[in-house]
Amino acid sequence: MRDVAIVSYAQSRSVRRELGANEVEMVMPVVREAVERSGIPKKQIGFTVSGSCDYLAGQPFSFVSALDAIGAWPPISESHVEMDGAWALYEAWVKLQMGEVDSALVYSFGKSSMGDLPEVLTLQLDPYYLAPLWPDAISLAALQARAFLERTGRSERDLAAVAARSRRDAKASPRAQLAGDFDVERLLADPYLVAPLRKHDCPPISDGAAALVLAAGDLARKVARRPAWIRGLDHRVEPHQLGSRDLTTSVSTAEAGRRAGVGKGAVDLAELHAPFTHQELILRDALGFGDGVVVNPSGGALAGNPMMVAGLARFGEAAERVMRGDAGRAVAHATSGPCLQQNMVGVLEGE
Amino acid sequence: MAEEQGRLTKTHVLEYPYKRSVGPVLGRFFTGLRARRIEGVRAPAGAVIVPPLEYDFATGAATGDFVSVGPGGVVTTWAWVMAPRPKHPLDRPFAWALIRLDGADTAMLHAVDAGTPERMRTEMRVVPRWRDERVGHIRDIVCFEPEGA
Amino acid sequence: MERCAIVGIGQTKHDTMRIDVSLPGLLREAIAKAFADAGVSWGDVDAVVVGKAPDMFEGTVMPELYLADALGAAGKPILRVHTAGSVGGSTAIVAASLIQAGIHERVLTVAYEKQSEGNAMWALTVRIPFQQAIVAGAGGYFAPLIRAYMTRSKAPEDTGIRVALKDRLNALKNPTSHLVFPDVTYEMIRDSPLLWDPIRYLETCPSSDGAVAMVMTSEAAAKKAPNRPAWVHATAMRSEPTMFPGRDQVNPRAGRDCAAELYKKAGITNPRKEIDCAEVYVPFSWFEPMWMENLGIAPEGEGWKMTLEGATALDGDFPVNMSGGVLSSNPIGASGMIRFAEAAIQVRGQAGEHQVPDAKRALGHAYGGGSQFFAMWIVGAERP
Amino acid sequence: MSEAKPVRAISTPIRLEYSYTAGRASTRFLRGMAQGRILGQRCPECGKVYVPPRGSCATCGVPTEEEVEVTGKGTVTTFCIVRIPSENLSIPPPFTCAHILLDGADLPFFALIQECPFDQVRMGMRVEAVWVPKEELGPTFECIKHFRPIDEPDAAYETYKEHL
Repeated sequence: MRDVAIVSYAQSRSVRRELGANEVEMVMPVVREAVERSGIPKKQIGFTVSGSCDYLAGQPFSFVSALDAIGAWPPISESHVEMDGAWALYEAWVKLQMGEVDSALVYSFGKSSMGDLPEVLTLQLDPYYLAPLWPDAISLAALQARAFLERTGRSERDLAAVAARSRRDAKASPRAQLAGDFDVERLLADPYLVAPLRKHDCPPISDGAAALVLAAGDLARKVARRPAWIRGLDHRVEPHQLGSRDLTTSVSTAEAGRRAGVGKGAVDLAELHAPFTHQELILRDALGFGDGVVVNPSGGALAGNPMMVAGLARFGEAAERVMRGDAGRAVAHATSGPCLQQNMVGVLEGE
Repeated sequence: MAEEQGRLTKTHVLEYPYKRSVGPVLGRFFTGLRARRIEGVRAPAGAVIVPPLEYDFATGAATGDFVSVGPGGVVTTWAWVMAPRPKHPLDRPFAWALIRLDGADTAMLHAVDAGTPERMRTEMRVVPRWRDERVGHIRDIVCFEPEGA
Repeated sequence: MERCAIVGIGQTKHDTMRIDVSLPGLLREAIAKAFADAGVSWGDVDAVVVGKAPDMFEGTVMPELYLADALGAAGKPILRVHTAGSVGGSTAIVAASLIQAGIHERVLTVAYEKQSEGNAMWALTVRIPFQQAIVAGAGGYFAPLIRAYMTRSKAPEDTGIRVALKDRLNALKNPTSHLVFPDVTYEMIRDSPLLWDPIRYLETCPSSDGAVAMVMTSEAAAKKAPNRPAWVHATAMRSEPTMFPGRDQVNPRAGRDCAAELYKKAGITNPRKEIDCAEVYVPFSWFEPMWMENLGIAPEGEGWKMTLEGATALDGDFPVNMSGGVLSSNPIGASGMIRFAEAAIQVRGQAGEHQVPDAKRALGHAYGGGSQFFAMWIVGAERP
Repeated sequence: MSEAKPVRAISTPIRLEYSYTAGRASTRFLRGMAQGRILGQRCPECGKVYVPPRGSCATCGVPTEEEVEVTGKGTVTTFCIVRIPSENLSIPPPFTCAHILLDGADLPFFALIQECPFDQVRMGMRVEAVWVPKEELGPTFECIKHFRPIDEPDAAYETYKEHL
């Protein structure tokens, strides 16, 4: 495999509702910033790929106008996945593995605030048996949470602790939407939203955009003082029908982690895409993390969850920490679909 | 058109009456529901999948014979909805549940009308409540309810 | 870079409404044929790449998630590409890249649209707040470009009719075709109603339900395949913005650049001579001459001459859309991949009645958006 | 009921509501509409004028800020005659849709041509915007009802051939 690294990252602050900017206006600054930080002139970037979802805005081809944001002229080699930006990163990584290009721009955006997000996500479900019942995303997560709590003996207090820690850590992040000191006992005194989940167990609804630049081998070494090398990258999907899966584990995360080589060395920190508190615990178990692994120092999706961006953001946040030297070896994870149906795991290392 | 914090805002409604052809396997299941009958299908390795799919979810291989299941079953996990949304199957607090029907190896999602969360527990038995006017649709089952209720 | 072979290809019978199958069933019909051709089954596939046009066509968000089960993807990677009308082509390119990068041995790729579940015309003209209303639909978007081409090239006014006649005759030789007019004539097309003047009804593509699947493998795995493979010689993608000052939408630069890169990678210097036939995305008949010029097959302003001289006919020197093309079957998200697959079918010698004798090298082409997204590949009978 | 035909299809209606906010550039354009003005933006790098503005220059990839007002007069660069009824159409066919290059703008504008037989529209024809009555002006595209021919000689092909 060819050495490929993340050499720059930019992300907008997650906000509950971006009133001022449309998608193009949201994407433009982060793309500019990521490209500038990469030190690679925009016209020299070999491949561009984005991730987004038409249904967030309720309009077909929302990615087409986003192309205006990046100045695609002269015409560029470009692709798009209707998936979280993390899968756009994967497509770019594959392109770099082919050896035809040495650098790639990856971006994604989502204005989740425009629609009723839990209902929009309902339309991700099997359109014959599931979607016609209109189960919302929070209800499905709650089914998983109860199964997990009952099987493992963990408690709602454990979940609240994840929320409190994430939002405390998020205080240090300028990108966070939800940050602050929360007392676990007080959180537990709140009513249920969909039992056993309370509001604090759920991610905020966020608008945002992110972009990063990948570079291969010598180019990465030339433009970055300390590139975040992608040492392993894999993704797996599980069956869709919830009643055919064991919701209390994440076998696809475990398999992707094994193939990405997570266990080949000590992990300093991990950015896990866990929109709901219990999902962080499921993912930690799947990746075999002990207490020594710092999880979601950025605050994770519980501090800001722009759809289609939050997975790519885990790679960006982890890469920034490797590039800064805060971590020698970091794990980044992205998820998609109901109850962690699809998962990607990457291992990032400094030199 | 309206204004919010000095910005122009407008409601956009995306609405379409999608009609989905169901093919032989789902078609037989929906036809069964119309007659208050629930059928699953057997995967090559022997598991009975309910609701039935044309394929084994684990391998993609085609599934085989139909098997009568239910109508009752057990709850494998559940979630209590305090404030139902307008599109939910019930307009009062209810449980979403994964329900493994008698004779099935997988669980299906549906609503359980239990009145209060205290009446819900994992492994409890439930039975379907049928709609009077059935058309061959997953909503021919209004919801499930605790057995003996 | 690893070599990539196409060892299995399957298409559904395309039709207005495949009421007989579910959407997963439609995909599996194409996949079953591709598997039979490739001599593989579900367990042999390492990864799945899915392509389709906007989710609003069928009303399911990111449908690869629920389709994972039907595609035998449990425990495997699955990717979903969406690049507007070119999506079928870009999906095939992404699938090939997984082999070429040495990541997987066998990849299943599938593209589809089941237009009858919803209404593409509706989805494409949804009124979006704060944007100008699209008053004319897809045909209304492209018709002015065709008029501009007619003016620029001074092409005879019946060029579009001749293209449509040729494609509709070819469609009679392809068992998967949706639109079949056994008695089609020049007059029948000429006299069909104008929809978006200058585009006539029979110069227009249909709305179809359909799917196409391909099994792609590494060179090592291709050795085990029962049937002759097609080899990927080169792939290329190019995009440009929808609207900018001075944009030439009739002969867009993204298409020209894409073709130039494609030929360079494939070592082609004279495409008209070195390519034996092409499957080109022609949703309205006039796009055949426009794309012949854009692809550098004909000099600028002379694409129509190829049509008039019969060069693009099945027995011409540069046959185009031997399958009947998008004019005959148009499951939108699959239409690009059908072009790619039909190109591969030709060099594998599998095209039956619409086979170009001894086709060794073929071009597959797809475009989308406002003539702004391009995906192309060259496939050959010989290993590159 | 069980003798009835097997179920072949199910109905699954979908209705979602979204709340849109106009972006910065659209807001300025639409506020201009409400005043009966057509406002575009000039790219700081290539100098081209976008009408309606998109907030960015698609080729240079930079934000556009400088506001430029253009008149309602322009040239038909190309067109089509819509003869087929379809979803979301507000007027009955046949009617003519044209690309109109407004004087002072560098990007054609898609609009209806009325007050002229639908089959007499031609490339190079000079046209002007027809506005709704003043009291009906508001922040919408519909302030311009359509375009109509004006009594000026047709523009030469050379003057608009870059804008087809």
